[in-house]
Amino acid sequence: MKQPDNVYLDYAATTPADERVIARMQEVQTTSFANPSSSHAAGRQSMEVVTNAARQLGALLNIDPDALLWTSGATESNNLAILGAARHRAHRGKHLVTMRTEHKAVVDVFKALEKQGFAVTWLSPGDDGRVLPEVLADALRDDTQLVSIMHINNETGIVQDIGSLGRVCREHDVLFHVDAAQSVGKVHLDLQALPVDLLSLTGHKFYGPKGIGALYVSASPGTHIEPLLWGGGQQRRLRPGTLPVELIAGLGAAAEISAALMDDEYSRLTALRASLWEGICAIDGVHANGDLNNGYPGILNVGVDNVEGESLLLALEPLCVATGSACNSQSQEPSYVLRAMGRSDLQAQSAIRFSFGRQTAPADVEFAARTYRSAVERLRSIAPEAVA
Amino acid sequence: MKQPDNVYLDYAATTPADERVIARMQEVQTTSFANPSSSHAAGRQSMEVVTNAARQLGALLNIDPDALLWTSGATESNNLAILGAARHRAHRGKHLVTMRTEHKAVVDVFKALEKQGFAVTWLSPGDDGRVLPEVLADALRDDTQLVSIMHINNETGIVQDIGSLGRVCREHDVLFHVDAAQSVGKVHLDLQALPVDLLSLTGHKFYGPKGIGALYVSASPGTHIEPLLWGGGQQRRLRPGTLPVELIAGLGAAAEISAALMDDEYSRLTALRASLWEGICAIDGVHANGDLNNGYPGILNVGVDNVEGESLLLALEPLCVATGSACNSQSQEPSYVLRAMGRSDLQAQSAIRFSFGRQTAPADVEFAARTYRSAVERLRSIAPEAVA
Amino acid sequence: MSSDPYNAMVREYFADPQHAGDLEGAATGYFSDQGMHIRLAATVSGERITSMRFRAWGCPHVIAAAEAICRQYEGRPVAALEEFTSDHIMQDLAVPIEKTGRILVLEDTVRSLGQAIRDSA
Amino acid sequence: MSSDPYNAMVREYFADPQHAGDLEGAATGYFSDQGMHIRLAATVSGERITSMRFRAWGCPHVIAAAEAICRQYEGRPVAALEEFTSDHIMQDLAVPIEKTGRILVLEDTVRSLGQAIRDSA
Ligand SMILES: Cc1ncc(COP(=O)(O)O)c(C=O)c1O
Ligand SMILES: Cc1ncc(COP(=O)(O)O)c(C=O)c1O
Repeated sequence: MKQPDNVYLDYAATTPADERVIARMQEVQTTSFANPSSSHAAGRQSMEVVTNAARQLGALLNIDPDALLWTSGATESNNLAILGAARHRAHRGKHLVTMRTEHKAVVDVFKALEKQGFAVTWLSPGDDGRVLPEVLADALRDDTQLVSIMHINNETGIVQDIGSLGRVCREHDVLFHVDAAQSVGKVHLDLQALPVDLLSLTGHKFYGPKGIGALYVSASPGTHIEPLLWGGGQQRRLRPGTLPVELIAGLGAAAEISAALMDDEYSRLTALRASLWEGICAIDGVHANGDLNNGYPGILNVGVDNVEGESLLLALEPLCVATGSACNSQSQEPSYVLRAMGRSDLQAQSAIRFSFGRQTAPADVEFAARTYRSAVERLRSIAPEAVA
Repeated sequence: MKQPDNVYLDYAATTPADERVIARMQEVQTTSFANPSSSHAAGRQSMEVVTNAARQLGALLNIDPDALLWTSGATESNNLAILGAARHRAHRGKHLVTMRTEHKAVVDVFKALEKQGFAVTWLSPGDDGRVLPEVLADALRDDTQLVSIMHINNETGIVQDIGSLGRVCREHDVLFHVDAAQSVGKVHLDLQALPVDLLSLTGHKFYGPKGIGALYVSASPGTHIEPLLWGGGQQRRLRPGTLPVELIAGLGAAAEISAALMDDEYSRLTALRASLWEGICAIDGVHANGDLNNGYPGILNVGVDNVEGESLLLALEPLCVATGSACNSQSQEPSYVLRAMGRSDLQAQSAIRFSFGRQTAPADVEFAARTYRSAVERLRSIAPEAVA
Repeated sequence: MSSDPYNAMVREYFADPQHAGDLEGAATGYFSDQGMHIRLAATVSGERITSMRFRAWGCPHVIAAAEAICRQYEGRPVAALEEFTSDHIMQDLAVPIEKTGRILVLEDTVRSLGQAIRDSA
Repeated sequence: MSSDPYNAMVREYFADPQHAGDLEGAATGYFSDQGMHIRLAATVSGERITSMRFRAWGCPHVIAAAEAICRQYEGRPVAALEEFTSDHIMQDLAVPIEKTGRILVLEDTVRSLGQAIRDSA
């Protein structure tokens, strides 16, 4: 059997831009390159492109497009939401709540705020990786200003119950921010129905361009944030800088395409995940880090006893998969997300994240299962008996 | 004579991406979409693209590519440099120096710092729009930490003497930041030779993509900044977020192309500006806001007595030109840059910025002169005699 | 942000104001305020306005509004001038709210023209 | 950031370690430290090492280094084991500096194997 060059199973790290997204961006680059803030005809044409993209993204989330701020990605959106809200409300109180299993682009923001004199409660997930509304309610104090909880976890695919958690926040008049980098464009998100005040997203996780994201800021009177960047009057002064028309157009196109494909894709991914799990679950000591029933099916995080993670990753080549999240895959440290879920260091460091997407075929997943089985077998055969 | 649809003379607001830039981005989007932080083969390939682009941009500026941080544009670069350096050095002193004629993305950052307890000295330019090294030296105090002065002014094309100003900063051990958004890729900038510690640039001003910029941070031991964004470990923790590979590749390509075209383009622009000025300088009450000898030739800012600016702009259609800078062209306020140069409100509000670039042909400039002459004439013919 | 700040009527009246100019021996109203200058001139026959002209220095909305007023009043009774209100001009020309002050100056000019005609009668 | 963390030799030795395994009746050295486990086994004839095998649990550099050591010592005098230093392994395999500790464990294992051979002699 011919061995493929590379099998990309790292869609949770980033996705390739959809062909139609690329085509749309190219069209805009050549026909609507002017600065949307310019009042001349060319500028107005660019602004139309922006308005149209906002409409597309607004439709995906069921919101007024005016509630969107364009940013450079979810990292910036998270920072803008969390720093912006915390600072704006600091005179009212300095207590904030988040989870231990958040992405670095949330965790590190709260750590920075701790250094600036804010008090942060770090919620631990239950055994299933989720935080219960009661647990959140217990953590709230009179001076709590902001809760930030992600929707879909980037390492495990575990889905938090945003609706229930948001209702707790509403009842206590606390702002609720959701890092939805992994869920926008992949699962339904109706922000008219969900009690969410601030929501972060990024284009490159759902087949849009890299370098563009958005922050949804609800129009409700309590939702104010301070800007992170100062400059021109763009975006109600909340996020200045020349609007990157073509990236915004690409993000809009990605939103529209995702809305159309979402349901079918979700079923397809469910089957792929099941097939991969079936192909490897018989391995001795293998376990899923995540929720095979309620978790997002595009991610399967697998640990295995007595196998060293770095060697496993190399033995898995030509599979392109991740240990932990991409952004700390350079580091050798065991995933703090899995540690927070109660895994031991050893278990956590053997974890491999397989993540699937639109180009993943059943054959890729079969190949992945085969490769995983033989990699584990081979590494165990090399190890001293005491360990393997 | 057929009237053109649109004549774009607003290259200082933004430029169309070069065809080769677009092609390069498309290539990268399809072949190297993986996350450069991922350790797998696809990630490493993306990182190679990033490294190569850094080399291209590094070559343009004659710097070690490792001294570059990728940002979303000059607004973010300016904020990161100024807020980052001011905050990092706040324990040493809180005095900062800048000019009144800076871009909003500098002015508003210093205003924000003033609110946060920093003291800012706002230098006024001389009659020629420039600030003299002696004037800067006089403004420095024992507790001065940072000086920020732009290279080429976005409204007038006036060029500051970065070399002399930087030497003053070096002598006083003060950090020197340069907003070079309008000069990178257009005039020679040798950062080995120039005493500059921090330099901001943005892709879309020199035929690169929008939504990507960079901050040069010199490797000298004194040049430390605090990050604005917190998150993954990317870019030495100074600017986290998934690296937008294709934008970075586009910026790199733009740098290389600009280096090759720079000298010829500069001569061409010099001729275009001269031709436009010749075509309109005979108009009664017309004056150039800028320096026709030493200013950057891609910009010609023209004021005219007794003509209302907003009507002039509309009468100039189909010319796409600017009043003030694009980012405040929505506002009716007279340009604060021209006011700082000693123009009256009335003079300032009639100012039109013509800016030229690679696609500007001599015929465009002749058409612009003709259009300008007849617009002024027509508006004057409508005005009451007392005014016109 | 920027969508077209000028509607079709503003663009047409601004580009080709058929009533810009002066009138021999006409009554005039003149105002200068809010950074704009406006002069309206009208000739009258009996109780009717026969011709009306404007001169204006100001933004496109002001120029278009002056043109609109001239078009509107030619052939109408002089008395109508004193009943002028700017509401439908604001609407027809989609004048942005922050320019209301300028249109009010125009309103004053129309009234002062009415006054001037009566004074000269 | 990410350039390939493994050079060609690491990749080759890791992918196809010809000396992974056990040896009947061999002397062994074993160490377990720094999150890794390593066993080296050698059979000797006279003063020469005839065969050498390893078992390892650890990162790719550790596995490749174990393989490299086995390749290096087969056929060489036993005494060489005790003079082992990790310098050229670090270099040949381009072991990143933060993994130095692991290679030192390997060094200890090699020495203890030398000791074990002498003890069993
Ligand atoms: C859950 C989550 N939040 C935030 C981010 C950061 O997104 P970006 O790299 O686009 O800034 C990511 C992806 O890296 C993510 O998975
Ligand atoms: C001098 C100057 N600085 C900063 C900027 C901001 O650049 P960007 O809009 O790419 O953030 C611009 C352009 O708008 C500029 O001309």
